[in-house]
Amino acid sequence: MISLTSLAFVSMALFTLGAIGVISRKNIFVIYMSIEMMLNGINLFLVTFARYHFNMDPQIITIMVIAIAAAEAAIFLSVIILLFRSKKSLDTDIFTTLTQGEKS
Amino acid sequence: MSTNLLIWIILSPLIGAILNGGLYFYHIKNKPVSDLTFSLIGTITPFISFLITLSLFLRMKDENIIFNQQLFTWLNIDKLNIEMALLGDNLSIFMTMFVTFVGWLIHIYAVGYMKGDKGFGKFFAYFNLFLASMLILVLADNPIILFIGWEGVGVCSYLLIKFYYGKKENVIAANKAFIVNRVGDFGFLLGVVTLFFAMGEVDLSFTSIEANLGNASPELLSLAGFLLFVGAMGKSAQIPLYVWLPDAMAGPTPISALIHAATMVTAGVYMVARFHFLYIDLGDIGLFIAYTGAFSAMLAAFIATRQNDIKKILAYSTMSQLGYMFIAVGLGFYSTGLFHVFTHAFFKAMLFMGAGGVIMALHHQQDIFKIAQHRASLPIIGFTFLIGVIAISGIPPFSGFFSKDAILAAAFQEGQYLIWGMAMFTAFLTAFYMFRLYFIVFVAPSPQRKKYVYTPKTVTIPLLILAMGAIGAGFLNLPSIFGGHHLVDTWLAQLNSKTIHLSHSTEYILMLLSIGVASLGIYVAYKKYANFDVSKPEEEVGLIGNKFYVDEIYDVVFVKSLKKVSTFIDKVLDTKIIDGFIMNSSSGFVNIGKKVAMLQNANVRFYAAFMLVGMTCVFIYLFITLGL
Amino acid sequence: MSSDILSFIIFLPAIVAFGLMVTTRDVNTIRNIAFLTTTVILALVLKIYIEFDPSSGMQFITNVPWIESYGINYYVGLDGFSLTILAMIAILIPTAYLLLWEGKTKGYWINMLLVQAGVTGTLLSLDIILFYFFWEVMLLPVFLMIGSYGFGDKVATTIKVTVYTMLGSLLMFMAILYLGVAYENEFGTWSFAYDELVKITTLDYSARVWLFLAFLTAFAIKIPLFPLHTWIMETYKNAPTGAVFLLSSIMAKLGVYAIVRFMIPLFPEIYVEFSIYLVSLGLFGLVYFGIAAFMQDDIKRMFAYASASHLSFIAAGIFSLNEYGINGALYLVIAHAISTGALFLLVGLMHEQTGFKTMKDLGGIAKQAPVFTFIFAIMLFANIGLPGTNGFVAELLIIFGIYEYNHILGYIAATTVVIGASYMLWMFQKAILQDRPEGAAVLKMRDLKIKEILAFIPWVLLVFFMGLYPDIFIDKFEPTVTHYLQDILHIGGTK
Amino acid sequence: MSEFFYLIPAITVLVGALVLMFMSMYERYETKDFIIVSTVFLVVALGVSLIDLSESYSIRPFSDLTNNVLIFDTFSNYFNILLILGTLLTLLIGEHYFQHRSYFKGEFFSILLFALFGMMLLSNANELITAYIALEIASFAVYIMIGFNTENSKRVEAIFKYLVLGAFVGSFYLLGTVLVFGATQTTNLTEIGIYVASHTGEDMILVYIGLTLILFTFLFKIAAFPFQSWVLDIYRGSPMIVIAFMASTFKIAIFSFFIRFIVQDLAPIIDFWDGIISVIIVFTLVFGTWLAITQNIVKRMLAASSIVHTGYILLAFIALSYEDGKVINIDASYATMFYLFSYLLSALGSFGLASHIISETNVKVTYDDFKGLAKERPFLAAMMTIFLFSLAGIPSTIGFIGKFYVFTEAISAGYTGLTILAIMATIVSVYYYFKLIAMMYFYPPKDECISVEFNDKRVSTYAIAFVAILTILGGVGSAIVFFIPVMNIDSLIALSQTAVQSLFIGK
Repeated sequence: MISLTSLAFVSMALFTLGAIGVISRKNIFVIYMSIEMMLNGINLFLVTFARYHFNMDPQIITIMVIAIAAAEAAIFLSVIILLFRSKKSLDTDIFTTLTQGEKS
Repeated sequence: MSTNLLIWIILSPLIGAILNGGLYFYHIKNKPVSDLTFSLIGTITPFISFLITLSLFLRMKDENIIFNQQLFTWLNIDKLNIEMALLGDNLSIFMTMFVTFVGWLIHIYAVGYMKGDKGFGKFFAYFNLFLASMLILVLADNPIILFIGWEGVGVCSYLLIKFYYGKKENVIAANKAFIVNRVGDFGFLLGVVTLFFAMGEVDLSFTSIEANLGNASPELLSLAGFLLFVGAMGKSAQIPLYVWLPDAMAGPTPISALIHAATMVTAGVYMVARFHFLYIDLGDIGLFIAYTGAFSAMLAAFIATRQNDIKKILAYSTMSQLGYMFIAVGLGFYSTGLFHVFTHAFFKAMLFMGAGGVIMALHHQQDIFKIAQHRASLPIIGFTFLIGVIAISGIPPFSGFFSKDAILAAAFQEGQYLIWGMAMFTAFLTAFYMFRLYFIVFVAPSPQRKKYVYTPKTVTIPLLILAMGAIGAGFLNLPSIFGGHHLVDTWLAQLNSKTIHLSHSTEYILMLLSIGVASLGIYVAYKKYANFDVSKPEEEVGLIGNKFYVDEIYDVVFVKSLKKVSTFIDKVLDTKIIDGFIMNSSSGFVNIGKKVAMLQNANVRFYAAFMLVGMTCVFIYLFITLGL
Repeated sequence: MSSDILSFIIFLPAIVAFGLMVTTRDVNTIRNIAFLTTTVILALVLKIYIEFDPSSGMQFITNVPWIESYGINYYVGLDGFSLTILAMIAILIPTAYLLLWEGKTKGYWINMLLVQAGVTGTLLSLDIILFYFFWEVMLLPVFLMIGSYGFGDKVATTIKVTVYTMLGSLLMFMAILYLGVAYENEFGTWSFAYDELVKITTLDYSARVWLFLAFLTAFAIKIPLFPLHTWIMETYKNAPTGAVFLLSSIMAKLGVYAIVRFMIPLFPEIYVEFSIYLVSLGLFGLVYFGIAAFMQDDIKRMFAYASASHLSFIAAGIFSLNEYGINGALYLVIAHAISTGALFLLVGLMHEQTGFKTMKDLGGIAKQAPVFTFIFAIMLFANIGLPGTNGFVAELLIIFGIYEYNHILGYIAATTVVIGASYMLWMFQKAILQDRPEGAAVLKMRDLKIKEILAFIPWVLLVFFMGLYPDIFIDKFEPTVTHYLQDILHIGGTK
Repeated sequence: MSEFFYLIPAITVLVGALVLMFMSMYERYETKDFIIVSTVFLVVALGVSLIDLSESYSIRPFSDLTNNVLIFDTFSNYFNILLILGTLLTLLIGEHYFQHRSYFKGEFFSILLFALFGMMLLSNANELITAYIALEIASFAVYIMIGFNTENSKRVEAIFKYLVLGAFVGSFYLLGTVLVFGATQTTNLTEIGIYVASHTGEDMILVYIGLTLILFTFLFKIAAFPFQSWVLDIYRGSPMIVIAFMASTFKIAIFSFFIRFIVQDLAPIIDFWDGIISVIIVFTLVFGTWLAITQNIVKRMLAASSIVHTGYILLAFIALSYEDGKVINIDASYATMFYLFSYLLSALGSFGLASHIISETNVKVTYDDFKGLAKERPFLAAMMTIFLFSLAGIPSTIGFIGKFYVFTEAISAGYTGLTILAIMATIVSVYYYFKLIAMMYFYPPKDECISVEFNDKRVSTYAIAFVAILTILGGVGSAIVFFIPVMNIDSLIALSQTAVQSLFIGK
């Protein structure tokens, strides 16, 4: 059977890729997907532990995480729509108006 | 033996001062007060103190006792115990006598002199105040109280010099006088402090100081003696602190000048005599004093020969006479010195009054040559002035001769031939410049004919009284060779000062010498000035004419440099360096903040990266600590 | 009740101030009520002054818990030191009111009241946290006054002085907390009462030095001592008369007081070790500021330097730690408060009248305002320590004290006689006496009103009475000083 | 049914949220009505939780049903009260603002209550995933509240950032949970505590790593150093009133959970993170100060200063440490809680007052806009001054007492150096707070900033005044004015003591 280490490695790899994606990609959609990827990495990890410890709790937690991710998705997508409506673009680097400067 | 009258000697002029001051404010604020009121208050109060003094004097003479009045404990901290006490021993009563008397005459004189002046009332307020402080000085029983009077006369002189404060020069002169005096006071205070601790913190009254001198180490004592004398230098206008005296003549012509000359400046001599028990054992300090006196006398005499301002000449002559007094007290002949103080008070007062009369007659003209050009006929003034001039030049039988001659003899007897020589030379100069003054002002042929000018009685009467004093005062201390009994010396026996015990022959020779020197001076003056063409006056030029440039040097050394330092501190040290450091460091902090704030570039990816870096660092630390 | 009288004195002005703040907007009513309050306080203080018994220590004590969980108490009381300064404050303030009478706004008077509450509290509090509390509170109204009614670049000045003083007081705060913790570690209970904190023994040398320095910084800024003085010049120059009066005559003195009350008793041996430097620092300040004052043109700025000079002298007297020095310093605290306060008020009046406060523009005042000039002169001579005025007694004693402490320094100390006189007299000549240059129009300057003259009379009397009969005043606090030296510091003092 | 009694506050809030949700379906309700309704619910919740304020208890209701994921004790109750109070005051202060903004519809208030519910749940949570869910409920609600005005692009950008970063960090929290589970096979705090107490060395490595990851979320939410970046931008972009809510309540909620976690369960290993947190404190203080002095927009300045305040709180937080079987310097936790309370008042006051001022117009954003406020509206200016004093820790305000406690505890725990740094930060903070005061008092008003009509006789003003009075009373206490008995500072401390003690019940 596959060792814990390898599974853990895979999930951590997913997680790390997600993290790197968040900071490296410009497109907001991709950023969102990277975050989802991190969550999935976590899910995988949870399941791994469930398998390893023969314990059902992580499965439930996984489902909860997925639910939370879904809720997140709802807000995220709406925000993305709003962002696109305001600037007609999804490039993160142009959403940098909140510095010192003109009044709101 | 104590009496409550002593305090009234001081209080009566003080009350006079307060009354006059109050009345003056009433005068300027509400409705005018007549000059008569002011003058009455002003003149009667000194007279009262004179009478009291006289009565005390007589009692002392009969019962020979000393008066001593304990008023209250002025200050009592730890071991420092200062009583507000007055001491009326022979010395102080002697001093009080002529201070009150001459002071009283001056007051009367002032009534005539200041007539019609706007500040009439104010003037008398100051004047009485001055007399009061002078009396505190004289009657004080311990140096601290003495110092109160000491500074009091300083302030009064300040006030009188700046009497016409509208003019900048007057005020500057007043400041100069006050500050130079403060320099002296600096010494005086330290002298007292040093004495106090040197003697092991004992009670500070003169008697206890005298009693406890033994506790102190000689070094500290001579230090204290020196410091006290620094105070005397300031008050009595000796080298190097004399510069204020000539400028002090800016006061209301010439009365404040008279104050300085006849009364206040003698405070230094008096103080040294007060501390005779201290100086008697300090030979070298005494010698130092004597030399300072000799040099001051000569320097002043030199300068006086080239001055054209009548008051300045008299001021310098005062300084030179003070030099004589210091020679005497320095060498331990306290009574002799005080005797000169005594006589000097009379003739110098008279000279100043005469000068004042002249100036008054010519509408505040002070340049002797201008005075000569349009001269007025002032018979009484002229006569009395001549007496004064003779007296100061030391021609017998006028008072100046006896006192001055005693000093010369003393210097000779002590073997201080250098001092003696200088004093002799000064005597020559004195005779010369005094007669120069006299000849130019009264004798030298004048272009236009004299017109008679009336001089008020209040001016002339005091003059005549003083003239008698100037003539007769000398006989009070007639040396034994003339069958005299040294009345003053015996009266001041408490000072146990040295006495002259030269062989009669030497004394005669010395007298003849001094008379000769004086008459030589008179002769030279006569030759040069008796019929001097006053239309082309002498310029105040050359080293002497410019008073040896001492004022200029002081100005550069002290005033200018001080101003430079002050500007440097204000403009550079504080503003640029200290404050600059604080301000720059704070602004530097803010600038770093501005740089740091760049990290807030509002880019979400950057923020995430920032966090990630932070987390990584934490994890590196974590792995190290966990040893993975 | 007699124990609560102090609290009454402290809080009456504050309560009145808040009451006035919300009730009325009419300046005259506010001013009159405020003045009434100060006079009431003056009466109470005089009552205390008479009842006070010099021979016994702390009196009129109130001590109730405030924050029990940290042993902080509302602990007030007074002894000779505080009594003297309390009397001084109480006497000074009403006169100041009369001098500032015209043309002030509502906030001005309310701030004055609040300041009075603050300073009184600072003066009387014996719990060090309470002390810190008032110490900070008393500053805020002054800042408001400077910022609102000041001249020139007032805001920058305000911010600067705020941060500057906060720097000091927060460092002191740190030190206070450290002491409190040390006390808790040693005795197991919390307490911040000054007479408890002195019992701490466990602190090691370096810690004590640091704490000492922290306290010193706070007080040195307030006094100010060299080199922490750079805030005062601009402040005094730009601040309104009232604020300058409060800062120079009262708050600076509180710095000195705090040194006596808290700093030295807390770290006696550290103090004794450093005293030579501190005395020298004070004397250096005396000379340094004195020289700096010499060339000032702006009178208020010059007074800033002048009072810095005097206060350094006072500090030197305190630091010399013997009967003469401390008594003299306390005496000079009062003398200087009176003279400088009067001078500041008079200069403020002159500034209001003529619109000038620079010497080169002024002149010829004496001709138009003789009474003004008269009082100005008296205060000026008191300020330079003329014999017969209270200034002289104080300076004499301080010179004695410093001389006893160290002969050489004693000689330096005596220079005050010369330094003070020079710049003051030059100022007097340029600004007041001599006429303005030819052609310059005569300044219009009214003389003092009868009200103002009456206000000054007590001060003038004090100046001379304290100068001619100092003993009765000194007897009020001299026993405290003796007790202080012997029982608290266990040094010096023999009687 | 006594167990149910303790649930009432939370449930009331939840029900209130739902009711408002339903109300918002109907057009005929005014904003006013929503405010009233929500106020009613909050007041009820507050009242109920105030009943058993001082008694010490700790129960796990319906443990068979909830499986011990929730715990109700005096501690959580204390925090609930603070949270409800904060929300209530936010509502009342914002009343003016809400009515001046057309876009605040009914949902907003239900979301507000949802956020509150999430936070309360967080303070009750006794299990990591439950805590996570509660946290997310609160966060999502706040996201929505921030971006409620979808027309304004700034708002949108603000949520976007908050959302991305929050989710990003949240995933780390989950990862941490996973790792902890991997080691301990449980996510229940109590059991984790038991595991921690009984294991050492190799077994703990995963726990340490996991807990560190969880710590990151904690630091992110309270905006400590490496995670502070979001604060300025989010505050800048959000409506003032929402900031007031976030600033005052969110920190408290987070701390409620973590104090519980640390003191109750992780006591044996708390000293493990001292090194890390000390470094973080240093950076937080310095960095926050630097940011604060350079801002010229008041919102951003207050945001930056909130970073500095985080530093102060952490200072008390690390003062907690563990020795032979029990937590020592337990007082530090009281200090933390007191400081949280004081910060709640000051932040709520300052932000709320700012929101009240700008509610008519959009001005009063930068320092300059505050010029002359004292002349225009003296009482508001006075209250603003009080709040700023409290933030700066000037005596006679509650902020001073808070700082006093925090610093004292830090020193007695031996963190003298850090305390000195904090003092320095305070000194600088005086500068940027007083700058605002100077603006208000020492300058004439700018014409374009004079808001035409306003009447200060309204709920929000009174609410602000109430907060101001609390701030003063908290600083003065009863003894200074000892002849007028009022709120005593000690009673607050006593409350937090009982609260913390209740954590140890049943151990």
